[in-house]
Amino acid sequence: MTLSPLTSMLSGTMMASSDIPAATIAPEMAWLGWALALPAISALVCTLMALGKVKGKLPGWLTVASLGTCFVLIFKAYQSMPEGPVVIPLAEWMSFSWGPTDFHSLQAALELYIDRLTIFWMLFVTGLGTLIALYATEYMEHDVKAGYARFFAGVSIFLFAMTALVMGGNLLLLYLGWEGVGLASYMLIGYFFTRPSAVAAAKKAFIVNRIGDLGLALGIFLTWRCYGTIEYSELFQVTANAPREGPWEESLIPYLLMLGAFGKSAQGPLYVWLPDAMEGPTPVSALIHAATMVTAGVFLIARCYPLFLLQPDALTVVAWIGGLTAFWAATIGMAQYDMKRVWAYSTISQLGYMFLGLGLGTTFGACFHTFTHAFFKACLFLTAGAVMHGFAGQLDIRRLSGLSRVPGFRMVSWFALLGGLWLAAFPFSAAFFSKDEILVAGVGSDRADFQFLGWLGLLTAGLTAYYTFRVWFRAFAGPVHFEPGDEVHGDDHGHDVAHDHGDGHGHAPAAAHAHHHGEFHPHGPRWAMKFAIAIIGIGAVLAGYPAYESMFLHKENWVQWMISGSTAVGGAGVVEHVAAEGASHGHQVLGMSAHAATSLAGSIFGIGGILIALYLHLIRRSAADSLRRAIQATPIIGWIPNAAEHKWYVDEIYHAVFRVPLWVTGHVLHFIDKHILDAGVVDGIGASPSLVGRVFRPLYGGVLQSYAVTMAGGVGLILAWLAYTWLRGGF
Amino acid sequence: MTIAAPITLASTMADRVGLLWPELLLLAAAMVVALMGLSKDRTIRGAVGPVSILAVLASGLLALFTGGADAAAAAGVPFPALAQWLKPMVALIAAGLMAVQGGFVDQALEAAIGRNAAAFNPLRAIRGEFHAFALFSIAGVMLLTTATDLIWIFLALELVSLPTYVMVAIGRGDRPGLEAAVKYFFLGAMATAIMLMGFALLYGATGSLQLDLIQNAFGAQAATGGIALLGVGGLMLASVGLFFKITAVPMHFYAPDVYEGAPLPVTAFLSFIPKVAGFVGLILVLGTAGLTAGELPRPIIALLWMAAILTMSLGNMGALLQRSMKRTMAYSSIAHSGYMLVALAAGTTDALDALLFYLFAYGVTTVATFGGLAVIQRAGGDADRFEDLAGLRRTHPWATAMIVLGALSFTGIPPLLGFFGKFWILTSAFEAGQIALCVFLVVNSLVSARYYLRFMATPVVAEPDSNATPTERNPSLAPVLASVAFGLALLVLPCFTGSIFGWVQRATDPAMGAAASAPAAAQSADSR
Amino acid sequence: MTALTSDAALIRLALVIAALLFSIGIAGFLSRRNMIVMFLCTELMFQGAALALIAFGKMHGDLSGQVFTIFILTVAAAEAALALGLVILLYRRRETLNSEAWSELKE
Amino acid sequence: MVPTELLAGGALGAVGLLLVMLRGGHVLHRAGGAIAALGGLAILAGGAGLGAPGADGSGVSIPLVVALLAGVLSAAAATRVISSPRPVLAAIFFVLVVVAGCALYLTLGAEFLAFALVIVYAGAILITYMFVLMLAQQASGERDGGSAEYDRNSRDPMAAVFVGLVLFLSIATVMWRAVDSYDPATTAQIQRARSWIAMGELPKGMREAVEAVSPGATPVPGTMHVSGGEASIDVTAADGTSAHLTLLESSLPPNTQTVGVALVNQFPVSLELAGVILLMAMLGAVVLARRQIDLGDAQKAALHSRPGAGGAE
Repeated sequence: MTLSPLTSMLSGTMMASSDIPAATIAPEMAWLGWALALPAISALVCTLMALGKVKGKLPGWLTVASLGTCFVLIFKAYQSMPEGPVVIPLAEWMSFSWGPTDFHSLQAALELYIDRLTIFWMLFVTGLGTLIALYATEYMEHDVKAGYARFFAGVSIFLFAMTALVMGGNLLLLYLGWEGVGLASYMLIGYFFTRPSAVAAAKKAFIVNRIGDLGLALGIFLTWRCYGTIEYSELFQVTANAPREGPWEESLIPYLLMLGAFGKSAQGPLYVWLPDAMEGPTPVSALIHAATMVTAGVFLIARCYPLFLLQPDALTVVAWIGGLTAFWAATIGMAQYDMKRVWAYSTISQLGYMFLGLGLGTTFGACFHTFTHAFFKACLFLTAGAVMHGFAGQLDIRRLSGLSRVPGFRMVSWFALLGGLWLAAFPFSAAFFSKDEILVAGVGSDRADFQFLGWLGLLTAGLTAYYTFRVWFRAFAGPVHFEPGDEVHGDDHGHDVAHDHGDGHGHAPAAAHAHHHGEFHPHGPRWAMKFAIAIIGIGAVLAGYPAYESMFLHKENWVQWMISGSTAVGGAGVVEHVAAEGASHGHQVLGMSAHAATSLAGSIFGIGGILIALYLHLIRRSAADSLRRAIQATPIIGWIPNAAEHKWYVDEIYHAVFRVPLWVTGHVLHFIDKHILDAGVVDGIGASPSLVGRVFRPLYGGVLQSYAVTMAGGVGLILAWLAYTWLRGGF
Repeated sequence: MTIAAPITLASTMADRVGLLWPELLLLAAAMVVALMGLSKDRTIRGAVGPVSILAVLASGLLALFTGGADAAAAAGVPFPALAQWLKPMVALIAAGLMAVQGGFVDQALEAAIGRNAAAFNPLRAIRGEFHAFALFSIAGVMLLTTATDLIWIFLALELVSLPTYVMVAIGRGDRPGLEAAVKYFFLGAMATAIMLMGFALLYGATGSLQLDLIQNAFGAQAATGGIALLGVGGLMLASVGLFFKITAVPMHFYAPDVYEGAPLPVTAFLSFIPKVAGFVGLILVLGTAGLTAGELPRPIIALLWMAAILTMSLGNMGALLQRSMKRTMAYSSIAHSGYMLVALAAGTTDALDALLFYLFAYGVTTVATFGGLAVIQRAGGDADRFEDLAGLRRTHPWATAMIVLGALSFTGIPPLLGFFGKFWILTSAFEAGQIALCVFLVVNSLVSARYYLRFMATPVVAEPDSNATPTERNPSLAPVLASVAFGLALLVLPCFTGSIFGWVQRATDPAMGAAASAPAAAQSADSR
Repeated sequence: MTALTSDAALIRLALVIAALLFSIGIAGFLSRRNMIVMFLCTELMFQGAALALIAFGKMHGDLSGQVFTIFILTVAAAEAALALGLVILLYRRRETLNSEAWSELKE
Repeated sequence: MVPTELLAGGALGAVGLLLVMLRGGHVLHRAGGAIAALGGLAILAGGAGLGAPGADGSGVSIPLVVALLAGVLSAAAATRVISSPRPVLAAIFFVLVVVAGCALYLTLGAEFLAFALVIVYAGAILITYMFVLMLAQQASGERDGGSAEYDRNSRDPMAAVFVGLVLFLSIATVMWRAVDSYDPATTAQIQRARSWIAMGELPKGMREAVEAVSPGATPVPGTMHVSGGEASIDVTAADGTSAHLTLLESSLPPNTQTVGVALVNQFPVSLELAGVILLMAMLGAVVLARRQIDLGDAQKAALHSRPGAGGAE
């Protein structure tokens, strides 16, 4: 009987602390500091350009160039990467010490901590960043006279902060980067600041993220308190020798860090900001809210994995939150009509998988999925952006159809299909393998709750396939039919009347589009956007290469190799164990090895979802549409149409049996999302202080003596309390 | 009972006055600018502001080299080296505050004279006197830092606050200003009386007005069963009286009205100078009862504890409701006092250091923010609605950037200076075991993010209402220059937090003073 | 209750009177609307503090209480000069000494 | 707990004061005054320890009686200050408070302060008040029986009296036990010793003291020795011989002299500071007064001709 991943991990046999080698100091690699400096310089220059009202595309190209150089640097570092972790000191920064006893010093130098995890993360962050910035040079061109430089300043700030977050050598630098990416995200979500919805979304993201940030800040603080250092190189040596059950402050650390990760990565109840963040320009959605920033939470946990391993219960919590979020978001995604929103919920769902992987102990699976997801989700967003760009902001899948046959959108459609297949974890796609790694850890586990999570993940994979192809079959397949967007719906282009560059689009003004599609000529993307989409699409295919390699050539998975020797090694070792042994003579599921069973079930669920979508949204689209309208027209039980036309019996049965529950669940969850979590939690947190404030308002009446009465009364109360307690023998 | 003679009475007047060169410089400068303001020559009148700023900076420099720790140590006061940090720090920030005031006094009059629409009338010009009052007030704070007895504290506090009453009244002389002045003045007089009663009780409990003798007497009482009720009552009344200066609950009620009514540059002045004075007063008075030794009587700790929590919470809640920027800043300033009271309640030397550093961070942020806000005006008065900031990004990009930086620093976002202030207070309070206070502090600074966000979002995001009368540009460049200088300091100074903190630590080191000579200490503070 | 010697009784009497003056001053400050009378009430409070200082000085056989009182007189005079100047200024604006006339600034 | 005298007297006084301040009518007003007087007397009698005189009657002395009378006067006048509907009367009653305070100071041995108080307060500050009152009340005061509406009606007397009562009870309670440790003999010794020492700072005072004991002798500087309540000093007699001399109690320097020494010697910076404050107050008063010089309409128009600007005055 083979031990399941977690139990073996918990027994301590697999997790030898010496797996994390001590860091060597490598001042000779200081050139890597340019990876930090270049985006900063680019941000500075772009800001100056924004202040100086520079017109033209210079800021965009500058950003692309600096990010590209960054990528080259990182790649060079990858090639010359030493075995163990490396600390690259750049500058003295903070070094305080006070008081006589321990823990009265705080050291945080400006330094980089480079291990394979760092390089791995940086490779796709800078690579995707460069491509998406390239895409944005064209996408944002209508803004050249207005916010173009501001946009790229935001992107550069983001990349700078992300670099600090990933490469920084201590938790304080990570925190700085953390806040920095939050700030950049806030700036970019609110980019179209004339739209109240964009400003509201930016605020929501800011406030929700503060909750997570509070956790992270406290977590870092407690780390420093408990372990006396926040430098990775020292911290992981300290934790290697730390006892499993520490004092209560110590056991709090992973939970606090987790809170930060959930905020940034939109998990659990803190996910509400991400769908609204789609108010930002699409490249931002692709870069920040799909591929890179939202994975910061995954990175945080992977980086601090040794701290989590000290508190196994924390990992269980991570697994549960991740698994439930994945399912929850997928059900909501099924009820959405806005293409970008579907992808947003899908992002939340996929991030849920990553956390599930982390919680189940397979950091390899989580990181692999992060990697593949970054590509295919960026691809999906960029194609959505191309559609939006071409159809004047139209993203409603009810108003778009057959785009694959519209001139100029053929390539876009095929890449959307590619992204969709990958998202649906179509067999032998990259995501199929990465998702598999996560699910097998659940299904093949000894623990019943983990098994449940694994099966839930499989079910979610089916839902994912369904909603993905619902979008694709609706928007890209079928008869050609489209309505261009107007200024209101999903407009990404700032065609607002109040916008001072409403007519900067390069074709007829939006007002002239009218709603007769006969007069509307969608314009396909030009070379920069196409190039970026193509490269990223190809990247999505290639992202599966490590898996193919390990499958067919029996080599070590490249991602796994990247993870090993890093701080996430504790988990990686476990997965290796399962993959190697579990497949041959390990835990039996449904009479098969866990691996085979998961692959099979995943394929069935995925293809099944695609087939249902094919039927409902391509073959019998009209029936599904009219039924949906009928249900919409009547409240609660009116979904049973009184006409009950005979020819629809089949569809009705289908509705009752299959689609309505899904639809209802989706909408109920969406309702909860909108009105309870949103209105209740977010607004409630905002409103409660003002409520209390209103209570105290009468005290500020404006008359001098009314203040005097309160002040003197306060003094009197204090003194009376003193005299009373004292004479009663208190104190 | 024997009192041995000859007792060396305190050192002579010349000895003590000789230590006060920075203050003497300021007082002399006050007289000079008061006279300059009456000059018929426009350039001389125009030089009033720069001369005042220079005088403040010079006094700060002088303070670096005269110190005063020796004499204070000889007098045996609880924190002899306090002045070595506080005097230069106050001078630096006061110079910024003076720059924020640049050119707002007599603005209409001078403009009219410039257009030859009016003749100079010394009876109407108040610029010289106004600056003189500011200098008096700053001198008061500096004097307070070297106080050795309660009379000195009392008089120095009066020297701090009396000029500010007049500044509020005459700054613009409009109706809100006068209303603010009368509320400030009268409530201030009441608070002073309460504080005086506290001092009287302290005197009754210890039989002395000298801080060192009071400390000895309290020490003796504490050794034999605790400080007597009379002494605790005195500490309590004196603290509550001083709460007025730092706008802490329950003495904070005046602040919103006064800050709103006062002209914006005076509001900036009020939110820093009297606050420093109040905190220094509290440190000195509570220092006699073992502030940093953790020996404060429990009722006093309870008082500080309650006051800290209420002040933070009420300040932040109040700020959420405001539409006036100055009023929001008033509540924000109340909240910041609450954060600093946390450090006082924690009652360790670490916490005291954190408090002294926080004052600095708070002052720098205040100058940066208020300097940015002062770039626009409305009809010769302040542009005080948040809506007035709309579109500032286009018209005043630098000021906008500084307002955003200031708001971020007030919120406590790293890596700005404000973050380090909060961080140290949190750390020290945590180490002192005040977990509840830490939680309150963190939650409160989260709440505060919401209203500071308005300072960040409105100038950057909002578009000006086309129906509203547009704001005007402040003719003086001084505020924006000060704002930029201090705003950049918010970014740059965190790199030197190590040395700054070392400097602060030496200021509260009881061993400092007689042993270390002042200039050497100042130099080593720089080199660290 | 312990019996008091004459001197002790004297001192305690003075202290009680000091507290009385202080509290009556506060009560007056809170209830009078005339700004000049209000300031007179703060002078009452100052009187209370000064009397307490002198009584405590007597109790400890120390003179610095009396010195403090000299300074209280000085500061009271300075404050009175400023306050009265301000009150006159306000009176010119509104033709009233009523403090409630100045209550435009509020929540 | 709170001493009974204070509690009962305070409650009575508060009720009476409230009735007086409510100004409900003549009868109520009178009754309130009577109740307040009763309460005040209770407080004062309690404060003076009349409830439990010493076994030998030593609890009552002439200074105590004087102080009691001064206290009654002081409290009554203070009450009138805050209850009189006419500000001028309030100011005059304040003079009475000051005079009563002067008597109290005398009984407490603060002779210099007693007279300084009368001179500075009654003579200077109160005159300023009167002056301002007259200036401001001229118009409104004559309108309605000598007092304006806002003077006749108290503002929220309930809250005011309550706050006052709470403050009084707590402060007086805190002070009540302070004298328990008071030992007149020791204190007198301390005071005497301090006076001797102060005399050492004053060469002239010491010469006078030595002269009082031994005419013609001159003190040797720096040889004074104080022990307990006695002081001795080396002197050079008129004939050139030196001797050790114990100073008599009668040669103590007067209060004014010692206060002066303490003032200049112990608190020199404060002395300077007080000067600065007075100077600043003078400047402030001048500026405030100057602000009152209103502009003519033509001047105002000239100042505000810039569109949208102005309003500085």
